[in-house]
Amino acid sequence: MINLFGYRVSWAQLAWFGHRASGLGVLLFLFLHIVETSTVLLGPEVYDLTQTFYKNLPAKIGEVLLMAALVYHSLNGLRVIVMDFWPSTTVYYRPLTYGVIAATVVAMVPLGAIILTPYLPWG
Amino acid sequence: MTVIGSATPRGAIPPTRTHDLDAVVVGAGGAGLYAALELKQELGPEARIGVISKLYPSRSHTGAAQGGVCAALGNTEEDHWEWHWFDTVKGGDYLVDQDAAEVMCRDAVETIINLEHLGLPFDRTEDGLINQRRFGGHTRNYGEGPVRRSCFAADRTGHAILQTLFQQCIKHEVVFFDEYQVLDLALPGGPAGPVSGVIALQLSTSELHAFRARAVLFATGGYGKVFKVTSNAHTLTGDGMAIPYRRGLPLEDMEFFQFHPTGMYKLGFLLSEAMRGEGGVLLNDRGERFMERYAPTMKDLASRDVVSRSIYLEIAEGRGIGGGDFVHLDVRHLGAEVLNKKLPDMSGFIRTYFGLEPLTDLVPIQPTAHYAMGGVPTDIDGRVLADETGRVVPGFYAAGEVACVSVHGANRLGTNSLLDILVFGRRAGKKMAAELANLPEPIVDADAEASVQARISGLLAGSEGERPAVIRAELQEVMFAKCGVYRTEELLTECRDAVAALRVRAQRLLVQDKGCRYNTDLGDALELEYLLDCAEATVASALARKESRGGHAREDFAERDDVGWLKHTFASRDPASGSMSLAYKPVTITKFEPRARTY
Amino acid sequence: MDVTLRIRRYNPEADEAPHWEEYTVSAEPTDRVLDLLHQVKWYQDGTLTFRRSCAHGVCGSDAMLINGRNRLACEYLVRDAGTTITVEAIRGMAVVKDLLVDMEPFWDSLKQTMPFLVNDEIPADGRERRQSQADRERYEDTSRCILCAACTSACPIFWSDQSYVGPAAIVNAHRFIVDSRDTAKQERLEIMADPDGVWRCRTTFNCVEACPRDIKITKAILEVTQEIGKAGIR
Amino acid sequence: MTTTRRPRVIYANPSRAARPRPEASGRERFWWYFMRLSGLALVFLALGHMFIMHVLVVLTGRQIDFAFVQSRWGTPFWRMYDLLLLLLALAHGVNGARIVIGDYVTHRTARGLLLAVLLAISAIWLVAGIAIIAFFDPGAS
Ligand SMILES: Cc1cc2nc3c(=O)[nH]c(=O)nc-3n(C[C@H](O)[C@H](O)[C@H](O)COP(=O)(O)OP(=O)(O)OC[C@H]3O[C@@H](n4cnc5c(N)ncnc54)[C@H](O)[C@@H]3O)c2cc1C
Ligand code: HEM
Ligand code: SF4
Ligand code: F3S
Ligand code: FES
Repeated sequence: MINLFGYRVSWAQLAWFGHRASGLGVLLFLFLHIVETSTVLLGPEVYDLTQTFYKNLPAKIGEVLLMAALVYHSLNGLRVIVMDFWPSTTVYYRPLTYGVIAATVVAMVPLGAIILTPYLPWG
Repeated sequence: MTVIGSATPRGAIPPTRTHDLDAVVVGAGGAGLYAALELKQELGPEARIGVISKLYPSRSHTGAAQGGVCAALGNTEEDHWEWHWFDTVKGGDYLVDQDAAEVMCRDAVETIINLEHLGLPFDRTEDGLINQRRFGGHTRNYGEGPVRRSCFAADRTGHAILQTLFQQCIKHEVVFFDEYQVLDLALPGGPAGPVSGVIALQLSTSELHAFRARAVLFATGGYGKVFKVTSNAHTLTGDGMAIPYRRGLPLEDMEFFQFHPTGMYKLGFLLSEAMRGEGGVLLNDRGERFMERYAPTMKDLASRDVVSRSIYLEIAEGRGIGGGDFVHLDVRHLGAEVLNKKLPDMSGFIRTYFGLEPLTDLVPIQPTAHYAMGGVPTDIDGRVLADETGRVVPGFYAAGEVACVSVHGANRLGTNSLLDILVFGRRAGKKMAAELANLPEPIVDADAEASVQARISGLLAGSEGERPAVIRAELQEVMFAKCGVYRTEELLTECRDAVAALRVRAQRLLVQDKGCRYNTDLGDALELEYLLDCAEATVASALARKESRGGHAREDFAERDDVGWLKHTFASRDPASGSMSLAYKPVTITKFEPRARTY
Repeated sequence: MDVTLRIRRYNPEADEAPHWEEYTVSAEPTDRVLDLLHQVKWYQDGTLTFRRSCAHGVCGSDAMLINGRNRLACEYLVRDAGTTITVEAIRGMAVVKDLLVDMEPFWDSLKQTMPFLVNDEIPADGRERRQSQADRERYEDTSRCILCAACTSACPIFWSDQSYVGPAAIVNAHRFIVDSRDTAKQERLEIMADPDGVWRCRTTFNCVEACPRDIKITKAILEVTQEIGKAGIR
Repeated sequence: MTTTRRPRVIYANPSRAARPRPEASGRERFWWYFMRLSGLALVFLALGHMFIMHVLVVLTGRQIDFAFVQSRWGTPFWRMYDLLLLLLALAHGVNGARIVIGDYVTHRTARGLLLAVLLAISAIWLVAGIAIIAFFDPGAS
């Protein structure tokens, strides 16, 4: 596999790094989300205005990324949990890792399509 | 050759540091660690017991042993330590000191049980007892048939022993001086003793340290690296034999070196006897199972010395593979089940290092230098003997492969070496503890310290000369070819002269690394000197012994000669004149009269 | 054939900083990387420094970062390594000289785990303690460790924070925790429950991929975690 | 080559007397289990939330606007759902961030400082989040 930072990166290591990055990313969004949702206390006008910021293609791409991050994080989190509570499953860490990555991709195809289609120039 | 590193050699060596300890153990293999543990247990937690080792303890070569360690536990079938005693004496071609072998075989049972108590992960029987298996040369009822006597932890018994003893030493707070190479003994009163410590080089800083103690144990392992093809580690350079030898103390039975028949071609790593035990056979270039000719009954499972000699003869007569210097081990017919389940490590070695598949390919093998039967002479309590009369050197002990008790005589039985290091390592520890109070207060050996300093400065100062590796390679080549499996007067004389010439050349060595940190280049040079000393003693002893016995096979004297040669060789060198002398000590025979050795 | 060795050299006595050096050696496909290092050391540059002893993967001396991964130099053949081979010291440990690192912290971590059997009771008949084959099997895998440090120095958590006790130490704690003869299980579990103990493993599996003995390290770590859970350490 | 630099002479205690014995930590054990259990809950809460808000909404042809929030937070069930999601996601995520900081920031004071900042920010956001859910008045327009 690729050789990053001078150490060959295995899929499992990549999976861990992805878990970490997606977790932090989602957390960051969570902070933003709370700020943005707080406008709901300021009445419909302000809130509806903030919501329009989300209704364009770049924002929707961000939304898909967020979705992907969360889907991946939760699937991989489930993999970690399974191994944690049934250590003998660690023997299958490679297929499990491939499975998580593949499942994320597969899940994101329809989900991405649903979110993006209305905003695509040709959509 | 150029000098790499700093332009100017380092001026002076940093000042000598002194450590006062109660007892010093040199070497952290099975023998050294068991002795240290025993010392701690006997003397209590207050005792200052230091283990000095040039390797981290867990790197010691004891960890490479595969097969097992024998003791007549009788866990799976009837067995008695007397039977084991007989097998040991017979296996050693009657050169075994029978009182020593008696002690070893009797103590074996208790020692193995003790190791279990210390935590050793032995394989178990259905009933939860220590499991045992068969091994070459171990028989029931004085030779009637094979017996299950070898206790084992899968195929890494040595590893389990080393780990367990290291762990217990940690538990008992033995002080470890890791990566310190001992360079000399403190013998302020001359070779007669008493020994009052050692002088060692701290590898990480190149500082010299003086360790003062009333008792010193050498447990530094073998010297297989004098031979080109060997199962031994790079670090087995006979330091512990050469150091007393340089001081004029004798080395016993150095001509007896065991060549294991199935070393991996060129690499020398061992392919365990178990491969043949499971049904593997040896084939020559014509595809003949040649062992049928040399040992009609036992065939491929004849004793190690016999099989090694047969392989050598095939090669000498041009029936090596492609006329070369190796033959084939055929294990193809054993099937995947046996190879992967019973011999996983061996199969792994073949796959990793040869890229061959043992199920479909023939495995190239050649005899490999494996084990030194000889060494520093000791009594049954590990006390080093100053000469053939049995006078001991006060305060000096030796145990393990470095020592010659002699329990292996002319040929060691499989699994008896691990037993030797355990039983005698432990006994030496006990004896040291018992004698400590009566040994004289250690005093400084300023001469020794100065001479070590001079030696190192000399090696570092030179800016031209030969690289140690060049001389070492020549030494290994000549020793393997001329003092190897088969020997003759002519070969040995040539070998002696070649070694002498190499010794002269080695007086001008080029050490390219002039630094202080982990100067392993300097280490190579020092170890080469030790190898040359061991080679000298080996060749001189072999040249003198005009008979064939066990590991010492002379083409020109093919028979064993009990009238003339039922005796131990003591080789020594006068430090002043540099001349070699040989003396002889009778073999102790208590129960088993020498008989012809047939299997 | 000729093989190019790229070795990361560093001698704090002489060099300001680590640097790469290239050596060309002739080699057979069946040569080990260790053989090539020896060729350089013995015949080209005597200052090259590394540890080694057994040369066949049983002593654990020569874990190195070769071609981007931790391996034993004596177990990696030119056949598999190719004709350009990069070699550097393992990560996360101070480089003392060239390929040789300071192992003391590694041994310290090991020693903290009480790596020895604790059981003062000896059977009344003076014989061995009994242990069923099934109980023996439980620590078979972890008792195979050769303390080479390839795992610990491959762990991304250890790279960034060396106070993590590391997979090797946990493997060796596991060997005793699941040994039916041991009587200090509770104490060991308490040690392993240290904030720098098992909790820090992020199941990265670099350790497993690096281990020359193919020990199921992550499984062992998680088994220790489970034992801590069962023992109810607070 | 350059001149020889004298190495710092290291007189390390060769006995390597062990560092102080590590101590059990119920705290880390708690957080280890918490990450796993909260993770399990979040699979339903967070993924469910994302699914409803970003997928179902589109599929049912609705919009996220004030009215939508009004109708949702009009039922105690969704309020409780979102409150639980907020609490768990924050705790889970912030503890995760704490672990990450612990891994990469090894300098003691720097680590302490960063963790304090993280905690402070998280506390403020936590209070804010609870306030939003608690004080939102679905009757207002
Ligand atoms: C591949 C192989 C397989 C074997 N299999 C078996 C088997 O199945 N059964 C069996 O009974 N025997 C077997 N043997 C033989 C047996 O393993 C050895 O004879 C035995 O382990 C030697 O132990 P030791 O304690 O004497 O020395 P070692 O374990 O060799 O230890 C030597 C110690 O001395 C230290 N040392 C050396 N020189 C110095 C110095 N100058 N200063 C400081 N320290 C120094 C080293 O660091 C090391 O710690 C086998 C041997 C080999 C090579
Ligand atoms: C959706 C379901 C989720 C599951 C199943 C889940 C599971 C997990 C698990 C098991 C871990 C521990 C990983 C480890 O110890 O290696 C973890 C870590 C983490 N999670 Fe989640 N999580 C989920 C949602 C979230 C959310 C919503 C956030 C953000 C707010 C988040 C942020 C994090 C962070 C930052 C870490 C630390 C990463 C690390 O230590 O490398 N997670 N998650
Ligand atoms: S677990 Fe494997 S990699 Fe780690 S120290 Fe032991 S043998 Fe080496
Ligand atoms: S690489 Fe490190 S994170 Fe865990 S699985 Fe191995 S210890
Ligand atoms: S030299 Fe012993 S493991 Fe490589």
